[in-house]
Amino acid sequence: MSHHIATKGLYVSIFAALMVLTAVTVSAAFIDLGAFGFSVALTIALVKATLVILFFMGVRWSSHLTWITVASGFFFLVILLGLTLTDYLTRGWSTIA
Amino acid sequence: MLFFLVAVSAFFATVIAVGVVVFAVKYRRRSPTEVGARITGSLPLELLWSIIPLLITLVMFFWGATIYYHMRRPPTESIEIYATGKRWMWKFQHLNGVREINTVHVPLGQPVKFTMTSEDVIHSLYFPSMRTKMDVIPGRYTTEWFTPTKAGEYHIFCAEYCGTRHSGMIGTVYVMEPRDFQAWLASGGTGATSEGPLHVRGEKLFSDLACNTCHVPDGQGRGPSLVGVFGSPQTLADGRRVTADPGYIRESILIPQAKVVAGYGPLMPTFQGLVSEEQIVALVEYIKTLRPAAQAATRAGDSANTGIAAAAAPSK
Amino acid sequence: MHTQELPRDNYLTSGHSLASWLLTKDHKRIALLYLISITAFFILGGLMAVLIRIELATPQGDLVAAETYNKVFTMHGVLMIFFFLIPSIPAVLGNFLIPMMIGAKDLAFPRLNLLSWYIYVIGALFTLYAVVVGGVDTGWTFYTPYSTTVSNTNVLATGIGVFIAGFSSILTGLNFIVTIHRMRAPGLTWFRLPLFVWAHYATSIIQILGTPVIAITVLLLALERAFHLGIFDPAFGGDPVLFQHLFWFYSHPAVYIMILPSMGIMSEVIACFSRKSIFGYSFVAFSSLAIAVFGFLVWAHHMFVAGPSVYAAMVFSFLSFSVAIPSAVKVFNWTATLYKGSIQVQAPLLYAFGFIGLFTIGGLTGLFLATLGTDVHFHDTYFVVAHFHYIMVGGAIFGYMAGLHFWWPKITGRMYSELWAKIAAVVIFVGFNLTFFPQFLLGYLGMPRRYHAYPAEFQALNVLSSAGASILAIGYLIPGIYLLWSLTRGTVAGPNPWNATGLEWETQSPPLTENFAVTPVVTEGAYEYSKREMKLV
Amino acid sequence: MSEAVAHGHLDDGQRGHHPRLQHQFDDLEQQFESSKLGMWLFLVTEILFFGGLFMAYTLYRIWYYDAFVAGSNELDITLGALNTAVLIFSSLTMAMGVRSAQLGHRKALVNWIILTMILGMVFLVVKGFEYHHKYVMHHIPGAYFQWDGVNGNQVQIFLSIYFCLTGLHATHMVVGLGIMTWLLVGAIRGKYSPQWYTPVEIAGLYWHFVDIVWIFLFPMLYLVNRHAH
Repeated sequence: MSHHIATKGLYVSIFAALMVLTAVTVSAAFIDLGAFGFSVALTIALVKATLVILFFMGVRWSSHLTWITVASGFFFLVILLGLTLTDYLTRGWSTIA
Repeated sequence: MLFFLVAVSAFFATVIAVGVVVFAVKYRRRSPTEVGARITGSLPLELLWSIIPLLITLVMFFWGATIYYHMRRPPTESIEIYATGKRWMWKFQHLNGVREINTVHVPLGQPVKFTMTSEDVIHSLYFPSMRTKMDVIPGRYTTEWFTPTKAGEYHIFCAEYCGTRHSGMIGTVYVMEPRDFQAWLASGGTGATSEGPLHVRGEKLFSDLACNTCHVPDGQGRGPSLVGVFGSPQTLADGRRVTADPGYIRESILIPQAKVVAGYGPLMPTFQGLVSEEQIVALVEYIKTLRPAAQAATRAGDSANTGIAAAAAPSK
Repeated sequence: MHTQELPRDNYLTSGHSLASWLLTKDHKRIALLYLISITAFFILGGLMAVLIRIELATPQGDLVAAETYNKVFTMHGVLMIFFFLIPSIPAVLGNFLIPMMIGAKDLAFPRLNLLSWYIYVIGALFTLYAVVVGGVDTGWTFYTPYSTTVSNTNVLATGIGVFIAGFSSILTGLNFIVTIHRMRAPGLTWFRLPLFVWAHYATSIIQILGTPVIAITVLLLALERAFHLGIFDPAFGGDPVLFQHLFWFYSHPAVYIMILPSMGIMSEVIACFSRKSIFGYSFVAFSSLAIAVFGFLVWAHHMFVAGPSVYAAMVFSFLSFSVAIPSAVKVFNWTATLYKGSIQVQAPLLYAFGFIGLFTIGGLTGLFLATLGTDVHFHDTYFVVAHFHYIMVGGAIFGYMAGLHFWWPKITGRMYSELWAKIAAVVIFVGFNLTFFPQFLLGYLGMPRRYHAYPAEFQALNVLSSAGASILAIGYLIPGIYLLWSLTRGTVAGPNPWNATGLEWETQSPPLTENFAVTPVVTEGAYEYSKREMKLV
Repeated sequence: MSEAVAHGHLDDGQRGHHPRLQHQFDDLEQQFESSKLGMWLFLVTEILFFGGLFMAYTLYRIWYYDAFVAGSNELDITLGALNTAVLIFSSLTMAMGVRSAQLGHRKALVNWIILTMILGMVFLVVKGFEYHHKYVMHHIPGAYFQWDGVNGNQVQIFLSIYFCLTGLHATHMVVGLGIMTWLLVGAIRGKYSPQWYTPVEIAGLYWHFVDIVWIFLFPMLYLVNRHAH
């Protein structure tokens, strides 16, 4: 079987990037970013997850099918969260005394 | 609306049924080795029977959504009744303090609004003859309303399964001529009980529970003044804005820290478990009466006999 | 044409010990294990239904106590949905046929397939335990806070049973998707696949994406009940309606787990008995995927009167109508397939016609419930009960019966009595309509569902419904008899009694353990009846 | 519809049967790709499995933000960050393990698996200390829950979600360690080769997934508004 074999150096640099991002997210939590705090933390987590998925899990070198599979998981997660929130976030709109 | 739905359904069901039967007879197999014609599809037909149903369902959607929007917005001149579901009975409270169990009296031709909650599980207050229902959910208020158009006695059902005697959680709504209804209400209701107007009970509770030690009218207390609060927008400590509706007042009594008004600390203790749903309702009604002096003068007596006052308003 | 004896070597004769069945990795044997288990649950669930209908023949609620009645309809729902309908077509017919239809020797993961069945059985045992030690009375929907704080019945055991059975469904779906992607015979491109396979592909997507959400929801329910976490408990500030959102995120698409495979069967049966290509193949194929995806966007239409935001309700109503379109497209295409066909109304086609009629009514009445204004009245009444039985019985079970009759000769190698099969189809169709059509009217008149006793004015229609149910019960008994009879007495079917296309008909009946003596190579589309020479059967 | 040729069999004959090739597959590549797709589909399932809890988290974080801040600040950020680092490191060692398998470095594979397992256990031990602390403080939701500050009920919701999420994650870790043990036995026996290392690959996918879940859990649970305290 011929599969892509990544170099040691690549893995180590991904690891380093993940550690740096962890440090960044921890320090960001101690700064008052207001409403953006959560967005920043979430964005960093997403970047970290993407690095793991692309390199450690080798999706970078995998078929389109794998890409679609991974994407569909996150897509339907967004549907679950997003459509449920359409209810909770708009309940206040129709408040009448 | 319903007629439109039935007509559309009947039409399509008939088309399909007739199509299937006619084809099955007309194109029946005439020799054992016969095969069907080579037809694989037709794009125009596919588009036709995708787009026409799409357009029809769009009509259904907009029509239905308009009705629903209307159903979810009680008219401001509605008569208010509080309803509480409890396994397995319906408790109704009129503003003048008349209480009923499993029956509710309403005047003909007047919109009636129910503000509802549950003491245990989810119920659903269903008036089949009024074509309306809404779930009654513990922990929050929901509302529903209708305008009765014909005097008489009609069913009340619980439509959300609530345990053993779910099917026994039924009652009767009596639609009365407005004049009869006023008389019934004023006499304290036959078979019903009255303990004085809700807001009066609320006022007593407000001091019994020592709410008034912090919520002083001039706003100098540890809690915000409640004068003029009801129905007006409030700015919260985190910048959000909410309208002080019954649901907000209820939540602020039970989970005081969920939505703290800007300028005040999260000091208020929870009254979870200390006040009943009926007491909360009384407090809500009392807070409704707290209006700035100028307004209070013009609306004097308005809420003291809200039921009667509203009933006298022109019906819609 | 064919011999009077079954082929000596086939998957049924490859081993006779109990272990050769219980440890089998053959997808066909596993399908039969499922067939036996789901039939047992169908009978059990059916008995519950009989009890319900007898109770409702009179308004007083005099046959069983209210508590018992509530347990009976709960178990009817739980058993029929989680242990019969969801596994029915995929785990039996899908399991048996998908590898054969794509020219494979087995599913991609045969051991996983067997494991799925064991997981199903373990889940079923938990649920049966709950029934035996006293039952559960929450309704199959397990709504909080009733299920978490009030009900003193066996919610935990039932919940665990459903949780476990969910993984069986997930693993089956996973197995199918991998198999369909990776195991197709040479030349079998996506657009040459039988529509049955497309339908199962779409079904598997729902199983993979939806079932884990019910799993976590039921797990949270169990934890909430055991430890009073507060997540669904208003006393802690939790929202009981959140449970409904999570529950319906799975349980609405679950309806499509039941109906999509049935739709796949429709395409096979209608094409075969009209000897014609399916009209609009790609539209039928893609409408399956569209239903699977749109099916995930509509769940809150079960919650229009649960105090949702007005605007969210509108969004969900709008999206709900979007599912109606691909369903309608399918029905139109099947009808158009009959046009200029060479139609022979044999038992499978008769069941398929039943499906079309009943599914059409079920689908159209769904519009009444997707429409916000009318749903407020119909929600939680017998209108809903009638609607989903038209979909689940009229749709899923009629499809299952059509499929079972269509592939019975392939599975067993023998033919059943055609006459009795037709009689049964008619009896079931009549009984079904008599049972459930009056329930639309009951719902319109305002009779709520899950009522043990009801006002006397509803009695006439209830009696009619109960009478229909007794006909329906007899209707279900008839196939039980003639199908069992055919196992030993039926005439030998031969490899392809219907002159059907499809790889599964290319091999002997019953098939070899490895399905095909040599791996087939595919050179044309799925329904090329017009090119084929029909043999006299 | 089809003409039968001895397609599969011919190929099999030419290539010869690898002992790990299962009968339903034509070749090892097909088998590898099938297993990999199967594992990915399973991980998609897992995303939505955690998704239900993410939904509960999102809702109550919006509703009871102050309680979430209070609850989050009760968690030990040092231990949380340490565990994050440990898991990321274990992902690296796992990736290196898969690489060794691809290259056929048997000894290295064994070592990487052992290192990964050690890191996994370190994570669980640290988690155990955190749980123990919660136990001592009566911060475990249920009958013995105690909370000195305001919003006790809503803090309990936060901690319930915390325990559900981390508990499920820890369960996945335990399962992962089980898989690793099985993998280790195979590696020691020299079962894997550059031609066939499917179990190493799919166990790796699983392990990385569990790491990704933690990458989200850490900011969600430990980092809610730390600056105020």
